[in-house]
Amino acid sequence: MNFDFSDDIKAMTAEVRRALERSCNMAEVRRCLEDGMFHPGGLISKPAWGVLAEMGVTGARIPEQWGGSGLGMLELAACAEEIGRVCAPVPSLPSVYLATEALLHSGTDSQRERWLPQLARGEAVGSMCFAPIDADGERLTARYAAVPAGAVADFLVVMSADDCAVLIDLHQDGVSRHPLRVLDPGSPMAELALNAVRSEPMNCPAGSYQGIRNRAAVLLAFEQLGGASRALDIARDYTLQRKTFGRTVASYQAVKHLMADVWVKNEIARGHAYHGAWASQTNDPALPLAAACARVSASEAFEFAAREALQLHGGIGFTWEADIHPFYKRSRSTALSLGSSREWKRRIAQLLHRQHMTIAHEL
Amino acid sequence: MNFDFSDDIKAMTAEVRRALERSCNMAEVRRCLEDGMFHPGGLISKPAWGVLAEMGVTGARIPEQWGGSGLGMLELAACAEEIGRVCAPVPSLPSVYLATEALLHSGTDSQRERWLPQLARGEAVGSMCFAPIDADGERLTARYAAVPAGAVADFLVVMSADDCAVLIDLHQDGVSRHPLRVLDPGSPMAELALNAVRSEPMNCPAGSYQGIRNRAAVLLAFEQLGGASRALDIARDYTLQRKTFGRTVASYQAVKHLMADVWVKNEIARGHAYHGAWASQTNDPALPLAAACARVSASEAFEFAAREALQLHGGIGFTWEADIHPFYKRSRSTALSLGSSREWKRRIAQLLHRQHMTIAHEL
Amino acid sequence: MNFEDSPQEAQFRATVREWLAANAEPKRHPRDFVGDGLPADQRLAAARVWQAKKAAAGYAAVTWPREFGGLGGTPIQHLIYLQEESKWRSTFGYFEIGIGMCLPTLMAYGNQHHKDRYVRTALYGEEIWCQLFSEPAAGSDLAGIRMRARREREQEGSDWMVDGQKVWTTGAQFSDFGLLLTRTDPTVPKHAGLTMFFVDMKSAGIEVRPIRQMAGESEFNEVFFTGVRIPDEQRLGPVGGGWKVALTTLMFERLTVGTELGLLTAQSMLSLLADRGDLSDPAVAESMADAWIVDEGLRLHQCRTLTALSKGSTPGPEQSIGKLLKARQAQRMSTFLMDLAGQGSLVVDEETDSLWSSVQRTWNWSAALRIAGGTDQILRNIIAERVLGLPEEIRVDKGIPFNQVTK
Amino acid sequence: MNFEDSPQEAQFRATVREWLAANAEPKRHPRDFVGDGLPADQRLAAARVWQAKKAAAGYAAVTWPREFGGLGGTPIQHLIYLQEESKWRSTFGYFEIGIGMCLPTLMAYGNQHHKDRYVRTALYGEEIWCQLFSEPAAGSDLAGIRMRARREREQEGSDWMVDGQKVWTTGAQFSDFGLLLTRTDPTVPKHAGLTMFFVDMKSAGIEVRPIRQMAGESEFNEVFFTGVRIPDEQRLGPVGGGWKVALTTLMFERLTVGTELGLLTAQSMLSLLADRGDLSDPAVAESMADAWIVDEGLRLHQCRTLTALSKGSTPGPEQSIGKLLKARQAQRMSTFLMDLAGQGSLVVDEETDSLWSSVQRTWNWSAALRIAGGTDQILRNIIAERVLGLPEEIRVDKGIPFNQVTK
Repeated sequence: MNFDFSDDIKAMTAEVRRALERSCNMAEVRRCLEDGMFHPGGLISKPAWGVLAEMGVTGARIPEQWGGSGLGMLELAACAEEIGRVCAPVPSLPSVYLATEALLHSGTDSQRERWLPQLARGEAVGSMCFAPIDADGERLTARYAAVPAGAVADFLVVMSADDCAVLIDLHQDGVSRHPLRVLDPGSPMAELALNAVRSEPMNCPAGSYQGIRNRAAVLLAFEQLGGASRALDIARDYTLQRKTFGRTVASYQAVKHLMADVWVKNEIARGHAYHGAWASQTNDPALPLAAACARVSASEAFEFAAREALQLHGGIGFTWEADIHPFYKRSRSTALSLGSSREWKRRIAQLLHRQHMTIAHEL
Repeated sequence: MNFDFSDDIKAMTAEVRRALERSCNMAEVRRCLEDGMFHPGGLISKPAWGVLAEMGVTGARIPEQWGGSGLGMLELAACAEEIGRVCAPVPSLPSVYLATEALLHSGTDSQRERWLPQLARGEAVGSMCFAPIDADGERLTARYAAVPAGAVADFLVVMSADDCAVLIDLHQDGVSRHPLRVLDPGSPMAELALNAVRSEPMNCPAGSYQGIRNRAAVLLAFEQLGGASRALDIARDYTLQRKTFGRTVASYQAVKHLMADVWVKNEIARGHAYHGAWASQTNDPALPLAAACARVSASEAFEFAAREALQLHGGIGFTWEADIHPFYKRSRSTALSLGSSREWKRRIAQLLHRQHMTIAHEL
Repeated sequence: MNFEDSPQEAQFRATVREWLAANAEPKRHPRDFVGDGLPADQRLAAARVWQAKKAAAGYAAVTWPREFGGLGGTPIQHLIYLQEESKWRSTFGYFEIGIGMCLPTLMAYGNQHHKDRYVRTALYGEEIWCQLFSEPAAGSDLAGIRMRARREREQEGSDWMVDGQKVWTTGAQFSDFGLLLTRTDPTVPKHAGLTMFFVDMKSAGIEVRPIRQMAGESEFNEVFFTGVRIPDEQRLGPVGGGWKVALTTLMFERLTVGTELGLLTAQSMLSLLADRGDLSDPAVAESMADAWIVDEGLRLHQCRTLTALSKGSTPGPEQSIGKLLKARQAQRMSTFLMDLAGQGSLVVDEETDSLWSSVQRTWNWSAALRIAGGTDQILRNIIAERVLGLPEEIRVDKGIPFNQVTK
Repeated sequence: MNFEDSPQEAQFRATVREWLAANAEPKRHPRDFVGDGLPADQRLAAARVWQAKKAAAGYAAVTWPREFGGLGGTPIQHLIYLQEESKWRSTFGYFEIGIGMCLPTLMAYGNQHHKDRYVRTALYGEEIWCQLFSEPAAGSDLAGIRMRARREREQEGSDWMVDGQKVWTTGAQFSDFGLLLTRTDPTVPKHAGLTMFFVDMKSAGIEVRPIRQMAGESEFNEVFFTGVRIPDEQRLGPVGGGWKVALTTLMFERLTVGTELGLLTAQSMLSLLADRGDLSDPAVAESMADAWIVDEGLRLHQCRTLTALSKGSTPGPEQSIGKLLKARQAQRMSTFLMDLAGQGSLVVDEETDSLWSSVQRTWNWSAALRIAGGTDQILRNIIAERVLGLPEEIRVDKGIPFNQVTK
């Protein structure tokens, strides 16, 4: 039994944490959110993204031949937690966990050659949509209502549930982008209208659609977990220094028990996230169920932690100057990426039912 | 706006409460539960049932010509709350709220003549099943798995969803009763096997099935509300006298907030119960929705109140000598009578949807 | 048991309806107020016109005695007026605090001159009042305020010099006067060292700064006091007696029943779900039922409260139930609906009157509403202590001079 | 990251498996224990035989030093033994408390004679021990016990006379000895006046009475002491030093990881729902997922704990999470399944090994389990204070002589 990250991974993530804390403190996060509120779509925290590129996180999974660090899922997962901890306004989900993974698993040689080195250096940003593909030869006309990082992405992967995928270079005629105002300006989206643009087919093995969603769900779960632990830390620190009626707020039992409940949910989510990382890394048959459990428990833990951490701040909690509201917003936007908890819960029930029937059948 | 019981009703229920508290204290309730555990089926608290007959509660809705008190739904509802408060082990639901109401609304003259005077005096006990009726002429062969008060009932009304009903005298050949061990011995049930027994058709107007269920749901909601308030009272009294770490248990914030939450749920349930009583009394078109809301909110309030009141007792709470476990059991058995909250919630959604469509159509 | 007006209530309602039909403009949509669409200053001017009209007819303060320009009416009559008014274009956010809380306090503790000078102008909307109580370090623990008022000279009747900061002040930016709670003696236990004043908001040394909320908008202010001079004549109640005056104000706050919180209702949720065709999903149906039970349950609870009111009782702590449930329910409902609709529901709906924009506003605002006007935790304390009679929280600062309580 | 045994663990597991295959009987159903179906006394006798076999092989106390009959093993090895043993007929409810908690305390605080006399007989199941700590007025607040021990004569070494009542004593009815926490000095603050003894359960003046639980069964006892004489030789630790000894015992309690609570699992829930064909209902599906996430989440949390253990850390308060979640989850699941099945699920399923009887047992037992071994509230306090480092509850009895604390 060795159900923990290795000391090497821990050392690596400790460095990522230090670098992110330096480059992306809450003032930087608020600055990005403010910017995103008034100039929707364009946002990216350059210092944070720079650190991630420099430390090999954007290219974590990219083999060294294309300039990446050639690391495993465990390493990337551990880094994702750090991204979530600082609530970094960076396109990690669309670009690193989705588009890059799609290229790695389903890209043609020339597609990889073209994009992976830039992705590794953090110079290119990718995005991804899960949608049916209705291409006319190599020309695609389509409208995607809310594409993550859609205003800044350099290319887009579109993948359909029947495991077809195309790649679209977004720097071409026929692409028009409409940045959107969103509830979490730290996770910007844009509407993309594609008018007879050139789309390049990808090599998509069977199971790609669900496989990439499962792995991205696990990585996003680590971001959420990072956000959830940080929200708890912020609430703990605040209530320990804030006084009311002559006592620290943290000394009230209702406050203590609320934080205990947050901690419990976070612990449960952590177990599932680790399990998901292990299953992704080893490509274990447990992956679909593990990923779904990781996704649901992390979404719920993050939303609970952020919501109640905000509550524990009292009035200051809903002001712009507080450090907690970016987490409240991020908890909502991450919960709705890749499909909501409801959908993943139903998937869990289906997978369990199938598992049960298989076992019952074997008996 | 006069959304409260009248002073007359309040005075009447105060008397019923005093009489029930005298005749049916928790020692009597525990005695009945113990008896019911070892001699399943036969239980009834004679003193409590006697008081209810004497004070006109068993015959509340029966017109004076048949020896009843000819009161309205509001009066009976208010008394039901008192029955719930003392957790009385009496067949109020099957006999008073169901069988008696069925006779009043759908009985033939001779059926009424025969049973209503005995019901008013508390000398007869009725029960009721909601099931399809598959009678061969006047002869019925059927098996009912879990009939409330089935071991002591004198007659049974069976009503089907398409508004057919028959009455069966249970003192005849072909009736066999198998008393059941149940989780709440205060609400005993029996399996009834009927072998070609004589069944008398009733005069069932359209809408009877849902109408009688709605009214019974409201009355049962009042019982549940009584149980919920009493459970809170018991928890409050206990935690106010019990000390731990040198302080009364009730002074801990977690304990206070839990009781506040119980109170809030009880208040919400009370509003719905009153609404249901008003709609039953006035036969208002709001009845179906009001009854469903009363049923669901009262079931949830009672289960929450009983469960957490038990919890607030600490170790003593799960001993036989504590006053709280009969409420925990009753909260479960009442929640499962007349269909569970799940079913009623779906009904609420259906009714709301219909209402919405009607309004949308009218606009 | 019934939901109808009593004969007297029905008569009052008829009179109100008649007056509104003759004087008010029809509402074009649920959030349509007087001056809708105009710039802020013109909107305020239009609001003052409507307020003056109401005042002339006695409806600006139904429950006030006639001598102060009210109707000497009951809380129920006040509510009937509000119910009827809500069907017409009216105003929101300018006069409630002054007329609901500040002026009643002035009437209770002010002298004849105060009453003559300030009541009528406020009633007619000519002057607006705000309430300056909360401070950064004193939210739930209001008696912990620090804003310092010192006599300019050590003698009776001397002016006071005030320094410090207030926060969460609604309407400070357009208010003429403010009801101000200060600390005049930090050497006695916290409740004993407070004194109440009212202050001219245009006094030198007062600076109003909007507070930016998490969704970017500003509905509240911080108000900074630097050497603000207040004549002793503007003191309400005795020196050191400010807590009792504040309690009066807060008691009047409780009387402002039926305030609309502007959140998503179960009825709107029903519209959205029905339009989406989602109610056939049992999980959605159950959530819909849960939401309905809370909303409708609060309405019925309100009916019980009104019944008690009309029988002469005063609103008690039982009212805490409303905000406690409503705010959490709003947070749950808005989250649920966004879950159903998926990622697209993160895109801000620019149409401010749509159901979806109300979902989004509710998601942001419910987080604040669980705090503003008493946190969930404080409300549970109130219910536990004042309704259920459970012991108060242990107060470690009890009886200790304010300046000696551990900071 | 992996879930496999380390090479050393794998080797130990193989040895254990071999021994069990040679010595144990196969299990016929999940709740099949040694002596199943026999009368209580024969069942106990059979349990003693199995215990002696285990003891002879060193498996009765894997973590004990070899000199005391253990294997000098690690907590992980102990757990591996338990995992493997659970696949065979074994015993439950007789020896855990003695070997897990009482004897380790005796080894820590007893003298050489004690160790020689009591350890081996307990290990081999010849003598059974129980723990006499809780009292009616001292549950969560264990240091508030009142059982009074007085020296018979005012001199060193004199016998002690003990009067009072203990409660929740598992196994008292068949125990030979009990570890007994008493109050020897009520004039000092509560933690300072306690002294630990062990007592012969057959002493004159001890009466064991079963406690009837709410579902009618009796799994615990009250134990009454009336003038029970205990030789000073049976004192463990100094007079007035009982709290420290008790903390040692409780620390060992925490080491008894992985105890099976016998409640409904999410796996059983899945079987029931699949059999009923209910999983196509989305509301049911979501509840199934919720239950699975908690159960599986606890298993994974346990895996993280074991990882930490195998790296040499000691089990901390983080373990509180298990019972806190499990008990509430059990209450929710059993209620949910009964709701689904309807009124018929109230009829007691007489087949004690069926899934439905486990639902019903769980519904009753979960209410107790949210209390026994630390209430939900105490566990949250522990997490808040010892894991998150939040302030302790205000202790109004701190430093006050026990007999002066407000009763």
